[in-house]
Amino acid sequence: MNLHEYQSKFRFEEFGIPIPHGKVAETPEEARQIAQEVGGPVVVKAQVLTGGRGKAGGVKLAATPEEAEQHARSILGMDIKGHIVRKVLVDPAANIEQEIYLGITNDRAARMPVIMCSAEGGMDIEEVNRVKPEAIIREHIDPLLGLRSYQINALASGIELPYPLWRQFQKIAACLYRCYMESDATLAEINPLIITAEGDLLAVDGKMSLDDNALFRHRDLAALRDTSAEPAVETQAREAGLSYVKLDGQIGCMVNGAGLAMATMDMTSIFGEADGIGPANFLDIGGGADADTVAAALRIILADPDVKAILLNIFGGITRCDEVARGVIAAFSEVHVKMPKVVRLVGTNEEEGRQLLQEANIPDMVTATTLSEAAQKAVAAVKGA
Amino acid sequence: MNLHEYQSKFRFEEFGIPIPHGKVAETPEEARQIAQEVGGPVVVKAQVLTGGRGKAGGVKLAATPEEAEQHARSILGMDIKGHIVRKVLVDPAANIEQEIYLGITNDRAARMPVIMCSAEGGMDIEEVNRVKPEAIIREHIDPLLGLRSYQINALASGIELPYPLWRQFQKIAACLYRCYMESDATLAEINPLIITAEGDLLAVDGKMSLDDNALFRHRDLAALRDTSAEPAVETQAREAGLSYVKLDGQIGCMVNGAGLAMATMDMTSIFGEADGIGPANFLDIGGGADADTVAAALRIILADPDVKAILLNIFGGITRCDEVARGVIAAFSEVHVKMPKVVRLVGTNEEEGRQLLQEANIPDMVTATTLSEAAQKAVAAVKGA
Amino acid sequence: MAILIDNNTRLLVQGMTGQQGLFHTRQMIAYGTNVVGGVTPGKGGQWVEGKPVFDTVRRAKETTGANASVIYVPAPFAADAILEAIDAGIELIVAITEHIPVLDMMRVRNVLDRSSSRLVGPNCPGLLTPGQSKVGIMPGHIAMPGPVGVVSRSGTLTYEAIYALTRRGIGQSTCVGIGGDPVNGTNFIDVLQMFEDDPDTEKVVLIGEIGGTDEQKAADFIAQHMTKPVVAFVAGRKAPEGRTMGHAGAIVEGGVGTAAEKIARFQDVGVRVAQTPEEIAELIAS
Amino acid sequence: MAILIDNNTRLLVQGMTGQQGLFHTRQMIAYGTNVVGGVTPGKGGQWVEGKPVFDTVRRAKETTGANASVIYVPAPFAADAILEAIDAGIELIVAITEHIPVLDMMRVRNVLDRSSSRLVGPNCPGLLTPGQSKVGIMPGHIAMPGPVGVVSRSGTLTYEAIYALTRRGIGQSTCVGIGGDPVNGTNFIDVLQMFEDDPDTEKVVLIGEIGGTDEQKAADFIAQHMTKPVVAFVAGRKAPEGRTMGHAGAIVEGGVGTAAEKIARFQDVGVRVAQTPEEIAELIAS
Repeated sequence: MNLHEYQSKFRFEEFGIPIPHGKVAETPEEARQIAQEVGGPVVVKAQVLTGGRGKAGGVKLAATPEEAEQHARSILGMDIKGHIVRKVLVDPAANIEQEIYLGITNDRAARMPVIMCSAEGGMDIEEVNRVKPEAIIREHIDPLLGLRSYQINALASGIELPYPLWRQFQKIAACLYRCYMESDATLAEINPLIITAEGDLLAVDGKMSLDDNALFRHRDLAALRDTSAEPAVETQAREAGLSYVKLDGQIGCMVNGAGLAMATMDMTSIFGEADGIGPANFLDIGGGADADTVAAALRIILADPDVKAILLNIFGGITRCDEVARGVIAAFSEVHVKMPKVVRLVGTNEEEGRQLLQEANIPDMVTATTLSEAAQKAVAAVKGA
Repeated sequence: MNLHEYQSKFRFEEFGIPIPHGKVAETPEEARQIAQEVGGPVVVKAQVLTGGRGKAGGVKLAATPEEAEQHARSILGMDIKGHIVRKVLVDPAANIEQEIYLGITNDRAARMPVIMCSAEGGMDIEEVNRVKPEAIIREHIDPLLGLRSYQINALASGIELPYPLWRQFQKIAACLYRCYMESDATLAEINPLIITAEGDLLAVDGKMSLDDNALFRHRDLAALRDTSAEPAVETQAREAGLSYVKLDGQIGCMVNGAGLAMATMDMTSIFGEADGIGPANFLDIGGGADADTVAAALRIILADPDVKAILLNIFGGITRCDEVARGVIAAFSEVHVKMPKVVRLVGTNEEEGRQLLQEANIPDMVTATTLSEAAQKAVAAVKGA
Repeated sequence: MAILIDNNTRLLVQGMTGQQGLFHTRQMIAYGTNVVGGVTPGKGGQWVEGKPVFDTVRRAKETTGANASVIYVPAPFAADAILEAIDAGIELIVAITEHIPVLDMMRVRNVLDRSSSRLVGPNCPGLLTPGQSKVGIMPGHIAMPGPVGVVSRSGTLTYEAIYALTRRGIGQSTCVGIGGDPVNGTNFIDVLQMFEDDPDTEKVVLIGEIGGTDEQKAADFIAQHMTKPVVAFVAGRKAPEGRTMGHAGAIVEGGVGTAAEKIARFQDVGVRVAQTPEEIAELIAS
Repeated sequence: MAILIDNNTRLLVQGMTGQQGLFHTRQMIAYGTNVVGGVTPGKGGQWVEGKPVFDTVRRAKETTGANASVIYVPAPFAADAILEAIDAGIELIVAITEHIPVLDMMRVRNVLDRSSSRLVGPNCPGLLTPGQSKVGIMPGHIAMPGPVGVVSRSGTLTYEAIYALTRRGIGQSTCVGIGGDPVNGTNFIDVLQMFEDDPDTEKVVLIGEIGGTDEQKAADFIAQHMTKPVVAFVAGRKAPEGRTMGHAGAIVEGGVGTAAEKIARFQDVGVRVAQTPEEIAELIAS
């Protein structure tokens, strides 16, 4: 789960990191009022969960409250890479002497968090990594020991930060780490962390991503999720505990397990390639899915107008085939679907599952034994439709 | 540094441990008022930094506010093992079903904290350890990993705590550990932690000791020190950064380093034994002591009326002999002392130190080369005095 | 002989009294696994499916002599359960639980590296040595004893591979699901080494997927240390970049971790790569 | 040969620019110690006493090839300094700083146990190999080269022992102050083993004190593993129970850790125990 800039920065501030004292506006009038309160020039910034807002004209400097209102009017409602801007952050403009990058993420290979710092702030860190990797100073953090003061010194030394700023930098890095750990974040970055003309450090832009698996212990953070920005099916899928990714084919796939869902995606793609047929989605109903989950998954697939056939591929381990069958029957009795359905049920309680499906007598349903067979039948069904 | 019961419990409460909602009184009238606010029977408890207050009559149950006032009147001003009672805690009386012990301390041999729990609450844990060691359940805590939930389960299981209380117990133990670590404690104990008739857990008595070396990062805790209860010389010694222990002999010792101070104490004791002569104190001026520290140390020694001779034993490593000499000269020029002085200066800058002392021409001073010689001369001086 | 589990495995079930735990305890017992007890804090002293339940793993181990543990504890408590098993000195710990927070697993991994326990998982289907012992959630009836070792990052794809082998009459020595989480206990290389050393294993099936570089490292290991033939399958050939495919481990980031890259590395070192799950069995047979 | 430090010791000074650090850096250089540089965060690039100063230990080690480090950093920052030296892979770390919080040292100890570094101290006078190298704060002029190893929990008592030996014309191989803190890096047994293995050491002096059980463990070790004669001295024979004598380690708790107990254990295993510091030299000479 990603946080908006303003959410990330407000979270940073809770942990003691200095940020510009701006506010969020949802209307141009609010933006004007905030600019008035702030006094002096402000920056009006689109709050969207995607990059590239600067190039899209989503960040503008305003000298007066009137100008702030005008900018907010032009930015609010803007479409940036499919995301509609519904909020702007109005921040006091800072006098920037230098821009620094400071971020923490998980290094999966090293199995520990890593803090990264670069004097090339403002740029995308992945871009810096490509162009000038030696400009990034990295320190791996033992998660049991925490970020140590000497490691922060190594960062400061590495980017040749002027010594009078080291004390502030120590505090900001330590606070960012605490924020990262106590939020169960997978990314917490300040970009840029600026040196102001007044000789202070200030986090003028920020970004946080959180571990969805850890949201159970962060109800306050979970409540920050902005579902207005994402497609409705993604919200539905998440709330049903499903993993769903929209693709551009015609076969609606419902599978248990990420690996098998990927293989199903691969197989339909490969067998359908010659005819321009492929998977309409990746959908993993997870382990131990019950009837309700399966019904919810089917509803999501059926909501996609591109879907011309359904492929249900269940290999039961923790998932019991009879439960899946019950879900399928419930879903089909709720929504009437004319399209062809290919069903493959193997594994725990497969006999009971097949029995149930047979008794339900669902129209246009064929069964398959192997994955290849199931994928081929689904492709054929789309061709024949 | 030890905290009073009320200070420990209020600290526990900050970390989420349930305690009786009592208050501290310094006068009988205050005690009456608190009892009135609390309503119902109360316990009036002497706040002293020593054990055995119960036997001494320092803890009394009062049915009415009037009775609370009477008890407070009798307890306030009481002398318990040399400690004058200046405060009482007035707590609502609890309905006790069972008493549990729960405490954390450092296990030096294992080099990690250990949490201990026993169904024999209310008793002194060292007494339980002597009489019935198997009644104490212990879990060592990896300081990097923290106290784990499963370890708390092991304690609950070990003392056969009724299952409905496990959730509360989990929280209390986890909070106690956080309190311990975030206070840099060397002891944090709840004794007893009671099961009330209402089926809740409640910390009715508590005790904390803090690591003096870590007080620099706990200014709020350092401010809790109650110097009214300790001898003035101990306060003076601590404030001057000295380690001072009063003994019952006649030779005032000033030494640098704990080991050498102990050896000096041993030598004077051994050489003086036949004549009933021995050290008046243990006093370690520490490493790198400067003139001010030495002067402060000398003042503390001279304040002791039992002292008949002074033995100054300095072996300079980090402590420089010339610095020590300057301190000695400063102290003697301030306070005129008629008694004999034995001085031994060896180590870093010993020549300069001896030179300075010689030039100062301090009366009744003799020098020594070895520790045995110095101790023998000091004993002889007391005999001759 | 097989690897990791066999007839000598004495299994504890952590979270035995929960719904999943109970269901799979019955399945494991039915398969013939020697389940010696369960652990559920607060339920110590009860009996479930004829097995004693304990409050703590340490007590359970002392009483039953267990040498392995399987964890069905819900995600919020699962890291603690793993740490408890490590602390109690359980030799083999199999964590089925999915959705454990990654920072929890980083802490676990840190402790694990200092211990003598082996962790398989989390977010894995467990282990199956056909005819001897089943630890986890694999459907036992699709497997049969034989000479092929199976190791996989994916749960249900493991079943596909076993299913395909069994349908062709090829049995398995041990099937190991290592799980799809980015931070876990046992990786491909660990298991490949065990199969290489196991006299009962003649050939190996490896099931990989997109994300990370574990398959590339496995390819290097195979080239340098394996004498037994390996057949691989890699899921996610058609996965779009930057989208997480079902679990945190399966994501192609900045062009790194693609199926094409992994397949190429396998082929470079002489590992044959199957195009469909069914082809796995064909390549093993040939 | 000596132990721990000699002519090949290339020393970093952490906290070189502080008052104590600077004073003792000069003393060490004057003694002949090969000080190769210093570390003070934020002062990297400066030169002090003709030695380069670095911001971090890692950089200092890379540049100077240091293999040892001595720490004069104030207590609030000392644990971090030790961890930095461990992280940088410094082989020998000598921490002079006293008053480090005990929880800090427990964390350090935990990390140290997983590393290949050796820590001596904290709260110790350091090491002295007469005529070769001096690391710490021992007054070098009281020592002379020779065949006796000295190991001690007490700072100034170490000097007493050295002083007594030298006055009798007996030189020292290496003098090691292990420090008086309850949680530290190196204990008696570690050093006794090194002296046992060192061909330049013929006899050993051990200086103990009240508190804990390290002397008892040393006695057991001597009985089982030492062939070289050991003379001991134990401070605090007249210490009252329950009062801390100067530092957290020196306290007799509930009758445990008394000098009498320790002396008896030494005598039981044939270690001669001196009554005065001067007697140490007499017993060694005899």
